[in-house]
Amino acid sequence: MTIDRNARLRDIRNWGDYFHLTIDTPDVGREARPGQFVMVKVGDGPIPLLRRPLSIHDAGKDGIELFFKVSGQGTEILSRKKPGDSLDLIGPLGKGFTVSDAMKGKRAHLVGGGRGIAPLFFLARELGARGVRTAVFYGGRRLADIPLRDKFDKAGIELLCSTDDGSFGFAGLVTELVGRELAKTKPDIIHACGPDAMMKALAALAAKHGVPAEFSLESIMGCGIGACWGCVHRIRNESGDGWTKICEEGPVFPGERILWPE
Amino acid sequence: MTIDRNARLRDIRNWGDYFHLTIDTPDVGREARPGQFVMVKVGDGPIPLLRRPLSIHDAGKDGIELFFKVSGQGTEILSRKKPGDSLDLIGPLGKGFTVSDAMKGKRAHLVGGGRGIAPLFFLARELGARGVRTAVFYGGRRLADIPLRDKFDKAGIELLCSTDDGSFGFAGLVTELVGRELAKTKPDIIHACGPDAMMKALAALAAKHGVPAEFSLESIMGCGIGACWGCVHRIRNESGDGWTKICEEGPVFPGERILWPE
Amino acid sequence: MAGMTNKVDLSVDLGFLKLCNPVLAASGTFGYGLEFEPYLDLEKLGGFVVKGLYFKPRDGNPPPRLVETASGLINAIGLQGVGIEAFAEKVLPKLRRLRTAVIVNVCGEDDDEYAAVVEYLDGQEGIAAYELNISCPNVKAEGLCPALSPRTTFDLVKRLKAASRRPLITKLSPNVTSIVEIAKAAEEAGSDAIALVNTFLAMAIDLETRRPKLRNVFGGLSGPAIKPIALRMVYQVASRVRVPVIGMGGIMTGADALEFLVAGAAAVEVGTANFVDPDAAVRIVAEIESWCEAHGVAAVREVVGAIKVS
Amino acid sequence: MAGMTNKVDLSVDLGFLKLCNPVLAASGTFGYGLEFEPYLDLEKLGGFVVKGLYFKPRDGNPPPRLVETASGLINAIGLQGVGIEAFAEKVLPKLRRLRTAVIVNVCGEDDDEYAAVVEYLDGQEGIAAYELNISCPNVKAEGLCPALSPRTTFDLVKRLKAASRRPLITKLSPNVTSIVEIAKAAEEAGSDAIALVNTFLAMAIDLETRRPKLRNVFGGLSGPAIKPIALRMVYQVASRVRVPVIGMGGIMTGADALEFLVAGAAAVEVGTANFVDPDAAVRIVAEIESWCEAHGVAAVREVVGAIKVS
Ligand SMILES: Cc1cc2nc3c(=O)[nH]c(=O)nc-3n(C[C@H](O)[C@H](O)[C@H](O)COP(=O)(O)OP(=O)(O)OC[C@H]3O[C@@H](n4cnc5c(N)ncnc54)[C@H](O)[C@@H]3O)c2cc1C
Ligand SMILES: Cc1cc2nc3c(=O)[nH]c(=O)nc-3n(C[C@H](O)[C@H](O)[C@H](O)COP(=O)(O)OP(=O)(O)OC[C@H]3O[C@@H](n4cnc5c(N)ncnc54)[C@H](O)[C@@H]3O)c2cc1C
Ligand SMILES: Cc1cc2nc3c(=O)[nH]c(=O)nc-3n(C[C@H](O)[C@H](O)[C@H](O)COP(=O)(O)O)c2cc1C
Ligand SMILES: Cc1cc2nc3c(=O)[nH]c(=O)nc-3n(C[C@H](O)[C@H](O)[C@H](O)COP(=O)(O)O)c2cc1C
Ligand code: FES
Ligand code: FES
Repeated sequence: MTIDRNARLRDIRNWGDYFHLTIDTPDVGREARPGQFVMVKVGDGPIPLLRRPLSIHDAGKDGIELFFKVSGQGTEILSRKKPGDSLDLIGPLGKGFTVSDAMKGKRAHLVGGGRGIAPLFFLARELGARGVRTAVFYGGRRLADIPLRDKFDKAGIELLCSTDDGSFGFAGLVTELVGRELAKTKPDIIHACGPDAMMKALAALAAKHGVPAEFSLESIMGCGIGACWGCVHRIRNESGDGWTKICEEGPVFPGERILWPE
Repeated sequence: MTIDRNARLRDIRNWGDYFHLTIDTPDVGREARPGQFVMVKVGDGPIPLLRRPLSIHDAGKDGIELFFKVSGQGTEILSRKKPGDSLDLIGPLGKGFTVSDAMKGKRAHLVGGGRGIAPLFFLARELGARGVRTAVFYGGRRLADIPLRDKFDKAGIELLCSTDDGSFGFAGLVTELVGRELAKTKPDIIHACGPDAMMKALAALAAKHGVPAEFSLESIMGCGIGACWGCVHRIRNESGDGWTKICEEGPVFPGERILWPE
Repeated sequence: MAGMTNKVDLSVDLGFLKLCNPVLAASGTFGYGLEFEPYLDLEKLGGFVVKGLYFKPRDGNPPPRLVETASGLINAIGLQGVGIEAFAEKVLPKLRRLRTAVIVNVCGEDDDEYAAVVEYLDGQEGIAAYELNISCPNVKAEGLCPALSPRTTFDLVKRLKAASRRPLITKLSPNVTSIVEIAKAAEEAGSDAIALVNTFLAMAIDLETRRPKLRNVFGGLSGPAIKPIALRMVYQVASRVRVPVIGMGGIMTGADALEFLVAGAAAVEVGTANFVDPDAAVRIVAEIESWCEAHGVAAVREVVGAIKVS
Repeated sequence: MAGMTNKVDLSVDLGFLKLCNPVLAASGTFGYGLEFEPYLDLEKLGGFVVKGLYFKPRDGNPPPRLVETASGLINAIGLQGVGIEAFAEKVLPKLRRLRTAVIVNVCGEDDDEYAAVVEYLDGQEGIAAYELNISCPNVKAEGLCPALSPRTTFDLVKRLKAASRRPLITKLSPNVTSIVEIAKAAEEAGSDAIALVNTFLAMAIDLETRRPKLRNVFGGLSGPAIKPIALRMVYQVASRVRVPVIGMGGIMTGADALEFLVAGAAAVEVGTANFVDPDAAVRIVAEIESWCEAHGVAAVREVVGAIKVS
């Protein structure tokens, strides 16, 4: 957990509304684990006032990568940064996905919807390095919403794509694609990140097939460091079902602990 | 009076904190008279909320020139614009200096302090074109505060400089320099723009020598178009001494109508 | 800006007054209207409220009168103005020719002056309604004004209602504990509509000189900064009174205006935005129309009070 | 950030409490303090106010709980918290070791709960003072809270003063007609200091869904947007009460903090800024020190109330 006021944008690329940043920030890079996030200051004034949470898309000793979709004012400002610009970010924050050597030889399904693919590249790499047999399910509305296909391919990560409109890969929701695969082979774990509706459907699916699953939740975040109580989600705890700060205890939670809103 | 949302920055130059902009805005350029100003939108959001008033430094059929000093957030933002950027401005606004063919052969002293020099270039050119014998008195704290020397020289306008610290030209206040000249030759009119203290002293000087004078006043402006009543100055009117909107009735007023604050 | 095709019905009916669209320019931010003729077609507005008028001409406060804050503007103009007679003689004849609702913002040092203004204007033609400015924070010490108490609000509105032949819109101050209580007092006293909000009593300090940035010390805060509080007050009042509510505070775009309509305002006023863009009010009309078109809303009044709270 | 040379005397004395500098972190924006240890040295603060505590654990409001506005933040957390016992057992022992003023923000559903919290905490060591949060707008319907009336303020403060062995700081709501009246009621009832302001009751609407953006409908506005109103209230109160005033509302920089001091605040609290920069509060201390140095101010208390109004 560092405040790096002098992180430096090394490279920025985009496919339409989706942007990929490579950022020099060695301290954050070295500490990062898959599923953790950073809080990025996008402007210098009070508009927007708050930092924006973004998952760590990949990390190494020099820094981190981010992958995001322009979704509003904050991400729009971020998308206009230029190589060499300095960035102000805090991270790595939160608790990530479960990655352990005990998973060796086991099978993991990673499911990402739209911008939710962001944390899954780092995760797939780390699982792969530990000998986990990993398949990534990558869904979007249209072909334009799954721009990271090549990146997964090049990294030698097994990738199954879906588009709602059938313009690429399986035609339908990514959850349907996962459902079909589950009917064939049962993984040992599912890791997922994406729109609430996708994750909720996937949680039901995983439960039906008796596969443990982990979900990276989203929320508007005031601080990212557990101070504002703004980012809560209903989570089953020992002490009952309470509003739990996802920046601190999450953003990744096991499916059976998450109470999805109606 | 046009809103030009598509004025285009053709060129930007600077000397330290002083910036010179050349802007393509034909409608404003053609209509402009010396001493008039434009209201420039510096950002797109609500910080800063209001437009900034800037004098028309020069004008022609293609557009206008501005000359300003970075004095706060708004002018700072403006100073970071790049050639090709589009600008949003309203103008020409206000009533300018008296320029008439009747002045032919007469003598005018133009007195500018610091950024107050801005409107005097356009004025000197227009007076020159009408056969007025024009001398410009240009004062600043240091050499760095009178960057437009060359521009006046090149335009063949008689220029007398002063610096408070004696780093260039007459050593002392520009009003002292004007005072010495007045003791020698009496012009037919004085036109001035600069800090309040300079203008107040100059008003006294002009009155003492019985020379009519015109001053371009400054004020924080909410709208520039006479709608907010924010920009008032005490001005002698037929109906008494009232708070008068300088954006509408000014910014240029004859010295004898201006009531200077204590 | 596209599509002024009149496919969408933008008209709203305040009962006592039909407007061709729900956008009015707010008092004190639109001069006497005519200042804006070079920049927009006044007849494209629902209407406009002229600058606050006392019976007598007023000199206003000494400058500085304005200071910018984060997303806001504090003003301490102090209601400088030409007075009612000059207005009636020099300005009103020109306004009368316009096919748009001209509303006069009525001020007074005391109840008698308010009554005198109303009486005088009752003798003039070409005014759609009076907006009673009982809420200006820049005139008396520390923002004192009738709108701070239900009692003074009731008494003044009641008196003016009896004195006036025209509809009354009472404009409320946000500097109160219960805006609902004040609104109800105005309604009970016979006000035909409620307008809110006027500006928030505020101040700014120049650290270097250690002096207030406004010569008047206090001023009224307007602009985007206040929008969330203004919207809350409009929502609270709209569901509690029967008369129409005119909402304002920080409206810069069509979307902002629509939020006030959704919260329950039957019409809106655009204030500070007029300073930033002299054509803001007509742009906002166009943006409302575009939004309605894009969202299949045939008549803008369908969205008035359409907020869903479950 | 330069020059922590202690050439400037930053200490302030509230009478009942000496602070090494005038900067406190505000309740609800600084967790229980420990969350910030990775980012700053807690002992470099004048102190901090922990998140509001009820006697019982509280679940707070359903999300969304936050929405950004122009230069502002609306929150409707609803005072979720661990309750007083868990705080005393798990958190307080860690805070006790710190050489900085730890202030507890005291809440209650009713007067009895406030009293119970104070009584319970009186049995604990390591607390410098209580800040009575009688002004949270996010708990009861439409922002109802004791700080909206001088009567309820007086009664509650009086009761708690009698019950408590520690100094009381009463934290006021800005959602009132006369902040001075409420502050005086708190002072008369024995409050040792006045803190202001809490957040402004506000709302935001999602135009597409036509729903309030906050699940709770209403929330409290904080941040730079409110600073001009907060500063005005601090100035008004500081010249009217004898007890020290703790000012807050939109402080993001040392200059902002100094403006509150100049307006009459003896100390300040930093709120929303902590979310933007977890080390904001110590940066603000450093900025105050630099400013004093640059302006030849030997002791920061010299600027308290130094405003010149002529
Ligand atoms: C832990 C975490 C990790 C994230 N990682 C990524 C990522 O790697 N890539 C990516 O593209 N996005 C990610 N997001 C979502 C991203 O934070 C939001 O898209 C972003 O904050 C929107 O900011 P904005 O200013 O562009 O849009 P805004 O104008 O703030 O908001 C646009 C819309 O999104 C909603 N919104 C705002 N903030 C959030 C949020 N935090 N979560 C969900 N909805 C929000 C708003 O209510 C609004 O409807 C992540 C969110 C969280 C909580
Ligand atoms: C008719 C007119 C013509 C002008 N022409 C020029 C010009 O050609 N070149 C030039 O450099 N400047 C000119 N000015 C001044 C210029 O408008 C201000 O310097 C500018 O608005 C400051 O904006 P800012 O955001 O940079 O600073 P801010 O942060 O807004 O203010 C910096 C300081 O200047 C004060 N200030 C703000 N606005 C004004 C203002 N309008 N007049 C005086 N003080 C102000 C503030 O109170 C503050 O102390 C003119 C002003 C007027 C009224
Ligand atoms: C410079 C200025 C002058 C104002 N003068 C008046 C006035 O004369 N009468 C009045 O009722 N309101 C007056 N107001 C208040 C506005 O009409 C409006 O209520 C307020 O500014 C909030 O709207 P906004 O945020 O859109 O500006 C004035 C506001 C400003 C900024
Ligand atoms: C998320 C959040 C939670 C808050 N919780 C509390 C609280 O528990 N008790 C309290 O007295 N004030 C609470 N406040 C109010 C702040 O302490 C402070 O009074 C207010 O935010 C204004 O200061 P600021 O503009 O610097 O944030 C909270 C504010 C925010 C933004
Ligand atoms: S974002 Fe502030 S507590 Fe989680
Ligand atoms: S600047 Fe608005 S009236 Fe002059």
